[in-house]
Amino acid sequence: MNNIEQIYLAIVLAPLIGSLVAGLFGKFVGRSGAHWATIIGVAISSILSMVAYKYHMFDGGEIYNQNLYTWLSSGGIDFKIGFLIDSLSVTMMVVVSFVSLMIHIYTIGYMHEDPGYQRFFSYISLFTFAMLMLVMSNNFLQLFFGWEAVGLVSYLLIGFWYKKETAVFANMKAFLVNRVGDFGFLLGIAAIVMTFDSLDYTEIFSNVTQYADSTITIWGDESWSLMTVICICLFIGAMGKSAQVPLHVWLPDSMEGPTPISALIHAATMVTAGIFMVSRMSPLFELSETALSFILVIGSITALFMGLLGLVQNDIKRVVAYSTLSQLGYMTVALGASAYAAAMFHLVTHAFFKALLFLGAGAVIIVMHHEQDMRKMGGLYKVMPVTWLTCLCGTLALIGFPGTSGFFSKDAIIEAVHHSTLAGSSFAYFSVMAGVFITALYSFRLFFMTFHGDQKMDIGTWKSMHEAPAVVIAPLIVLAIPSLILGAFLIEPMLFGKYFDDAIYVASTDGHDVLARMAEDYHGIGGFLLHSIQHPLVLILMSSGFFVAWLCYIKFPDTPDKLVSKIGPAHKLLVNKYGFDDFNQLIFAKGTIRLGHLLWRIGDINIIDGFFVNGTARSVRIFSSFIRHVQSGYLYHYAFSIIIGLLVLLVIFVHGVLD
Amino acid sequence: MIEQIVFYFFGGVLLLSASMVVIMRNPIHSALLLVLSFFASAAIWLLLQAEFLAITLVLVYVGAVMVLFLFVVMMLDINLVTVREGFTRFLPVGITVAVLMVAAMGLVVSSDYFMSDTYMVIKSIGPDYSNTKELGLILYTQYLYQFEIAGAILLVAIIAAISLSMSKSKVNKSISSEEQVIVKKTDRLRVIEMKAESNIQSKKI
Amino acid sequence: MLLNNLPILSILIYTPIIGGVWALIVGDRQEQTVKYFSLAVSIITFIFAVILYCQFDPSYGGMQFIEESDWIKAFDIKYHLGVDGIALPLIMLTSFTTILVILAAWEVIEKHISYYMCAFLILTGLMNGVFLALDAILFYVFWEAMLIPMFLIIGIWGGPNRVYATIKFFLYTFLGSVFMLVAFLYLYTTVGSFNIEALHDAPLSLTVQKFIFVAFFLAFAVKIPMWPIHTWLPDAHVEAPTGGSVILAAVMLKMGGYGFLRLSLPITPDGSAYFGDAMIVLSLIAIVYIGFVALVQEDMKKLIAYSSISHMGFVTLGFFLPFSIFTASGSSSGAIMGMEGAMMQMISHGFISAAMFLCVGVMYDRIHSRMIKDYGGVVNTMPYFAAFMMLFAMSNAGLPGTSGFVGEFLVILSSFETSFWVAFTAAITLILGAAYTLWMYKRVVFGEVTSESIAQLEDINMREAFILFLLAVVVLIFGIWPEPIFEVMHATVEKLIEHIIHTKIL
Amino acid sequence: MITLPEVLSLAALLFCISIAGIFLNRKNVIILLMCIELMLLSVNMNFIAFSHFLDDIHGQIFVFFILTVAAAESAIGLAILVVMFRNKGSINIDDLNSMKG
Amino acid sequence: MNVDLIIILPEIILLALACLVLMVDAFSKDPLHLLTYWTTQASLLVVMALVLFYFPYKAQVAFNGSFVSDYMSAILKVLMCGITSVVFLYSYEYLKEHKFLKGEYFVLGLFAVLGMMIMTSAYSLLSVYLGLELLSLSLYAMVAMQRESKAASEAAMKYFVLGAIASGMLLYGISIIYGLTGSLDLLTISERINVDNVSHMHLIYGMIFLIVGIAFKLGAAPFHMWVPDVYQGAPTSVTLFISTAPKLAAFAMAMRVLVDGLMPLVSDWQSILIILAVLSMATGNIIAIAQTNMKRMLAYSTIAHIGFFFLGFIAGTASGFSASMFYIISYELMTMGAFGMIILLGRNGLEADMLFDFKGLSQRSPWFAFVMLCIMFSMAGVPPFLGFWSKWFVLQELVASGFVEIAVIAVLFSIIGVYYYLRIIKLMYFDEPDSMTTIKTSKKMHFVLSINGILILVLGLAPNILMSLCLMALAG
Repeated sequence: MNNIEQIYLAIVLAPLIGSLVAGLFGKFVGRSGAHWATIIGVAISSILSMVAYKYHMFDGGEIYNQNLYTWLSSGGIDFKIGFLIDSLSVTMMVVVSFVSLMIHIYTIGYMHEDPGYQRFFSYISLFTFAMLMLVMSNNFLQLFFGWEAVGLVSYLLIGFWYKKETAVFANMKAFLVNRVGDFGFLLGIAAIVMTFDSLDYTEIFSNVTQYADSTITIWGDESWSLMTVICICLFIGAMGKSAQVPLHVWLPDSMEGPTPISALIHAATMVTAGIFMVSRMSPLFELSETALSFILVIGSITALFMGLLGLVQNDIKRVVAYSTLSQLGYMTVALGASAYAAAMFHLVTHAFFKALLFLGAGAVIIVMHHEQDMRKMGGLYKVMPVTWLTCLCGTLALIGFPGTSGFFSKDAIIEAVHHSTLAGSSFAYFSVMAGVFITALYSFRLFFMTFHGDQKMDIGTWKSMHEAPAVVIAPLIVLAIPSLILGAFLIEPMLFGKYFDDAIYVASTDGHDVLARMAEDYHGIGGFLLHSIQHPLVLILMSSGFFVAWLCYIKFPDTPDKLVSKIGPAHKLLVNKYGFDDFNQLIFAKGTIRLGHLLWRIGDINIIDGFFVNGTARSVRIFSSFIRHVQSGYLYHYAFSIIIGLLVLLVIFVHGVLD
Repeated sequence: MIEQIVFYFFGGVLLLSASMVVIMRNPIHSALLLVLSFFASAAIWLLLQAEFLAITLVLVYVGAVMVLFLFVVMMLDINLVTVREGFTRFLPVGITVAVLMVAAMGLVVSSDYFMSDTYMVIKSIGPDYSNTKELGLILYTQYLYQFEIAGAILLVAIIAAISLSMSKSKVNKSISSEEQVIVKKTDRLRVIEMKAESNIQSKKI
Repeated sequence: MLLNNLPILSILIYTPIIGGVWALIVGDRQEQTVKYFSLAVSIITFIFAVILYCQFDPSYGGMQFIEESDWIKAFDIKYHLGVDGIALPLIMLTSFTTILVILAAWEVIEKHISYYMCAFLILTGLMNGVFLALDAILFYVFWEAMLIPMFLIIGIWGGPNRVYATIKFFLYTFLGSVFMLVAFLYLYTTVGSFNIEALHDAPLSLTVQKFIFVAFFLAFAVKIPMWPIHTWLPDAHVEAPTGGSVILAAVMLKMGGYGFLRLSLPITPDGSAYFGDAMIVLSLIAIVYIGFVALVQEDMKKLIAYSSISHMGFVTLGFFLPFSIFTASGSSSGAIMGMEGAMMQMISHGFISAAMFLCVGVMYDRIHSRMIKDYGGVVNTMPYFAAFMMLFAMSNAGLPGTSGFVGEFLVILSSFETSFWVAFTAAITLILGAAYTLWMYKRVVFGEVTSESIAQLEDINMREAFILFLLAVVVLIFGIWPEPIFEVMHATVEKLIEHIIHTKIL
Repeated sequence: MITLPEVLSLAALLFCISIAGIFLNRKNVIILLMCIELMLLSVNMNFIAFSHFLDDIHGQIFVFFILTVAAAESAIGLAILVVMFRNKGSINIDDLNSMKG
Repeated sequence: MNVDLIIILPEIILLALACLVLMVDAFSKDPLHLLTYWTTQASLLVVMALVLFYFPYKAQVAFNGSFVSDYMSAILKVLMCGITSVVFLYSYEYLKEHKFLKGEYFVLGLFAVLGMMIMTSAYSLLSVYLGLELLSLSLYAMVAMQRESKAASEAAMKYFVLGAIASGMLLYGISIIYGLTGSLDLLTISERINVDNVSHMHLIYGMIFLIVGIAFKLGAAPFHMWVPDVYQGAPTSVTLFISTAPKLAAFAMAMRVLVDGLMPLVSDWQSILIILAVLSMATGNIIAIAQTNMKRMLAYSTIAHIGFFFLGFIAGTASGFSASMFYIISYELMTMGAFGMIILLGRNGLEADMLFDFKGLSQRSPWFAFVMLCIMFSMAGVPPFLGFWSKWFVLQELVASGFVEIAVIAVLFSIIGVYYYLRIIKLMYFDEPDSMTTIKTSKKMHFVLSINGILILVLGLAPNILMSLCLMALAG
């Protein structure tokens, strides 16, 4: 394939063109024009991605690593824009463009009545472009470009309904919290530039070992491992984008945006950019156990505690959002355990089933006339069976029901953590295990509250209900299939095969190569399934989660309320989301503003302007109006001043008083 | 010796009368005391062999300038009662400064430097010496230029004095019926545009 | 070719000045003529700047297109012009901005349009003069003369508190620059020349360098402005008419930066090194402190003004990093990166701040308020405007893909080479910059329509759209492909770095 | 024999008296004019003394000119005084304070 | 003797012409005194032409060394005549408008010019003194000439008394110097100080009195007290006159006395002048801020300018003195314009000398506002106007002589100064006028004032010529 470069270019540019058409000429092309332009664009890129995937994964295509143009060169370093296409990026490309395509289609139905129709299509196409740029990048600069660009689109989309005060608040919050992550990310990039004098992945990776033992002085005389500093800085970036504690606070709020983008950006693709990035940087991360432990701990905290929050949410989208957080935690844990492939695997499967769940939730929301509170739903399976079914698929995948995609990916992570010997791995193991129970619990809580039980909406709404339109249903079905079966196909090559060999590097030292350890025990899918039955702890946790949900929401619907009154403080803690938001609001938002006021009022206005600038001016003026009275108008004073002047000169210069 | 006695006597008179000029409440007294001090200094100048100038001082100053002073004092008819509240509050400071001034100047001029040989070249002069002649000789030769300037200065003084003090007001104060008839409103009434309160505004600048 | 023989630098200076004088002569009676004429003049100037760019030889680091003739023979003061890679982008920026300013004034300025055009055109000429002058006294003359039109612009067409602002502006900048004059005079007595290039090469003792550096510092730090001598800027910006703010932010602040590069660093390299750390600290304070202050501003223009100060902190940071980078690593690549980044930051800030001020101007023209609280939900009535402003806000926050990112990025990269904490502090702007810009954007543009006057807003007209579009294109192009600017700087910056790392102490 | 310092001191004292007269006198402008005459007198004394002790006639020439100028000066001074009196009806120094500050 | 007369021909002719003007005025009945006026102007032109015609390409001494004609004197004389001519042009308009047109005004003016020329050429202390008195007496009379004005007579009285004191001081100083050196001739004095073993302390004693006299004439602090009152009280035309040409003469006097005569004491008078300069700049600039009367403000600004002017002397080099000369010349161009503006604004016998009279001038008369703008920025020392170069020049020389600290102090005070100049511009441009009455003026006045303003700008763009002229004047 000689024209592979054109194909890659087409993959990124097609959505961009679509986006520009819909955005700049939205009025001109009209609604259908806008969605056709963007869908065609994304479809092209989706198909071509698959072509590239095939070329790369099946036809044994070479790794493609070429620069497009020099962004700038300065100080002997060339900053370039270019593509690196290997197994990792090509996988991401397929996932991104495919999910995006589904969401484009779904949007036709979902945003049907919205006045900002064209704008929406423009944004999501732009997002696709940015995300593809991110994953296809061959250097940190472009990665950062894509990184920020997806952040921008996320910002735009969360605030899509700009009249909604909560939406515009949420989008700013999302952007700022992401900026905190970027702050670390940028420092990491700076450290890399300082160390390697380059931003090119391959160049960096080929030189990485010689800096394994380098140190850097940061605080006092204590020297830190350079790689640890770099990795932690980079990971802070990932924490922002992939919403790890404590930078997770933006993700639940981002649900203020329209549901399709919750599915696309805040579940399937953008939030996994951090996971992708760490996987991409595996040669670096492998050199710092400290950083890996850090990742492990952060990931496990996210996985466990964010899942808990899902239990108390009533907003259908927020439950899914917390579930996303928790799942991202799982992926991060995998990263920390050096099981990058497992993280990627879960990323892929999660992309499908989480997009599915979100779209399902979206379908429900459409049908409910934009009501998102689960307490007002119930019994929906009767009116929307297809949605019910697809959501069931998604839920099963999410909880890791044996055989579904989620089962494989999640089990792989649990196993990997189990094998890990890094500091913090035992805590991580506990977290992911507990997470299984919680996942099952909140997933079925959502499922039962929405689709089963009594209809709690008013009768008028109930009567008008019907299954969602075809454009909404079709993507659900299309996504449900991979949610169910993809894992079985991918687990062997991805985790234990040579799938990622050209992209991910895992140190062969003990404690790192957990997947290799797992590979020793791996004997086909059947074996994997069998293994989970033989060691049924996971299954038991999962089914008990399901059972508890059934008890609380189907069998004895009043249990939750009773429970709440029993464990009041704990419930409150959960409802308050552990106080993160309050803390941020108080310390960061209010504190910053107070500090700003302080610096402005005291520093600028009072001290610099008031005292020094105007103060000087004022004192000169006061002095002037005072000293002018020396000019009294009286002749004898004038004469006196002459004499005094004379006398002083005589005394100084003749009598030499000063000498 | 006799020279010194004469010098100190007239010096004393000079200083005393000069002080009295300053202190006297009545300007006429001051003027007369000024005349006295001129006489005293003329005497000292005679001691210093400046005969022509001594005579000139008496003639010109006492004869002309002081008379002018007196004339003006009389002419202006100054209210003598108010003319004397003078030196009160300011006096101590003033005296201090004056004393300091005396000290500052006296220390310099009374130094022995002025007793050096440079200042001891007084030649003995013969009886046929004429100070006036000597002055005249160089005044009209070497100092011709300056002499002309002095002339110009006097001319300026004349012009200035005349133009300042000559009153151009009409001598005749009778009424002209002719003018009364043809007078117009604009001759008597002038409308001036004045800004109200502009003083206050200006303070804001 | 005919163009080769033209004194193109003089043309760049005198075309606008003569145009300005002509505009004044034509007067207010022929308003339309004056407008079109001024526009033509500014476009012609820009065309000449483009020609200059095209003919510029980027591989040569020294002065090009030199013009030299006697001015004051007794003191060897020359009319001496030249352009290098540092001045060239700034010349481009100046002449480009003038076009915008003149377009922006089109219907907005009702009072004495011919004076207005005259002031701006003359200002442009003088600013070009500053960037081109190679004689210290010529430089100073342009430098100070520039204050006059600006003083009038703020004073005549400014807001309610304009008198305070403009006098403060004038005195502040005048204060700084007179010390520069004394420094020039001192240099003349020691070196015997006002030729800036000769001053570059003259050896000076460390003590002398320190004093001269401080004198230069006062001049340039006020202009750029650095903390804590920045307070004239918010006032001046707030009170200035839109065009004035644009020129002030886009070009005038750059003079300070240019001064550092042209005079401080090369003439007193050891003095600069001596004060290098202090300068870095001041820059960092500017970045962070001012960031916080910007956050709480209630007046949009003031907010942007403060954000300018914060952004200019990157410029000074970039300029003074090289010394510590040498001490830390001994390599010059980081130093070059920092300095070029700072240059880029100047250029890009020129476009972005101009755009931001124009945006505020657009709103101000409609509602006559600059207070954030008077706005809200502007997007509902002015969607196109909101889109443009979003772009500029994002570039103000340093979003990659816009020109605002490039400079900050390079400076942060380079600052990491001195110390982690310098980079850390500088990078805080990533958060703060986004915070104050977006928070303002949110309050002004997003949300429900908050008042009757907002509901009656009309979206931007063709003229405004054209101006903003031009800027948007520039901001995006230089964000996506900044190499054209860097290309012309490399040789000069490398030469400069080479120059300043060598001590001048004999 | 009179010595030079004696004469100079006398002149200096006279000078100081005239100066003191100018700034101590609070009321009468005429006395100011007289003080000025005294001042010139002291200067003349200096010149004559120097002329005598240096045996140099030029000093006396200077005095001659000073006398001339002083006469002219007092003429103009008195003329101004007259103008002032006509305007203000007073020759008090304290009334000369309409301009100050 | 013949040669001598040729050398002083301009002075002789001027004296003769002044007498002629006096006669013309005495016998002409013209209430507008047109003939007097034009004769005066013609006289000045003739004298100017004569000076140029007999331009002294090398220094010529006449009258036993009491008169010198050199580059400096010739240039200064031409300038004096030129400036006086412009001043008379403004004065004529002013006097006509304020209804006290008198022939004596011009006669006295011519005598004053004569006095200045004598001072400029004086090579002996006696000539200095006589020239000074001729000038001063004329000026006293001119100030008092508006006989109905209380302020004018008060100003005249103050000016006279203080001037007389200063003359007394000067004379005392001359007497001491004479006593120490035995000569009145400046060259001889300088020689004897160098050669003979003259007591340094006594020399300084005498010199201080001399400097007080000079400083008084220039209006340097603390001998400046007369300046504001006289500037304010005198009729504007006289203020204009006092503030222009006589300053050139005072400069010449300072040059003759301090440089030609007392150059051996340079280090001493430098330190004295430093004190005076700093005090003047401080007093002038600071008090000017509080003023509301334009003439008074300009008076304080003059004091400040004189402080700056001294800086050139402090430098103590030939080019330093050139700088001072340049400074004083440019100062006069500016101050002439400024007072010209006040005259221009005054109408119907009303003086327009308050600051608020300038309010909104840019709307009443854009052109004159622009001229005033140039003048004010020039006074503030902002390039590209002439005032910048004058400041630059003195600072340049000051720094070259190693007085960097003084230069720094000077620029600091000049910043304070900028404030009150800006205030005028603020009034003219940023404020609304109280009334929109248009400014009527004669064509002549319009023309000359415009030239004045343009000159400030043009000389600011090309200061080369004037600068070389000043350098040449003092090159020796």
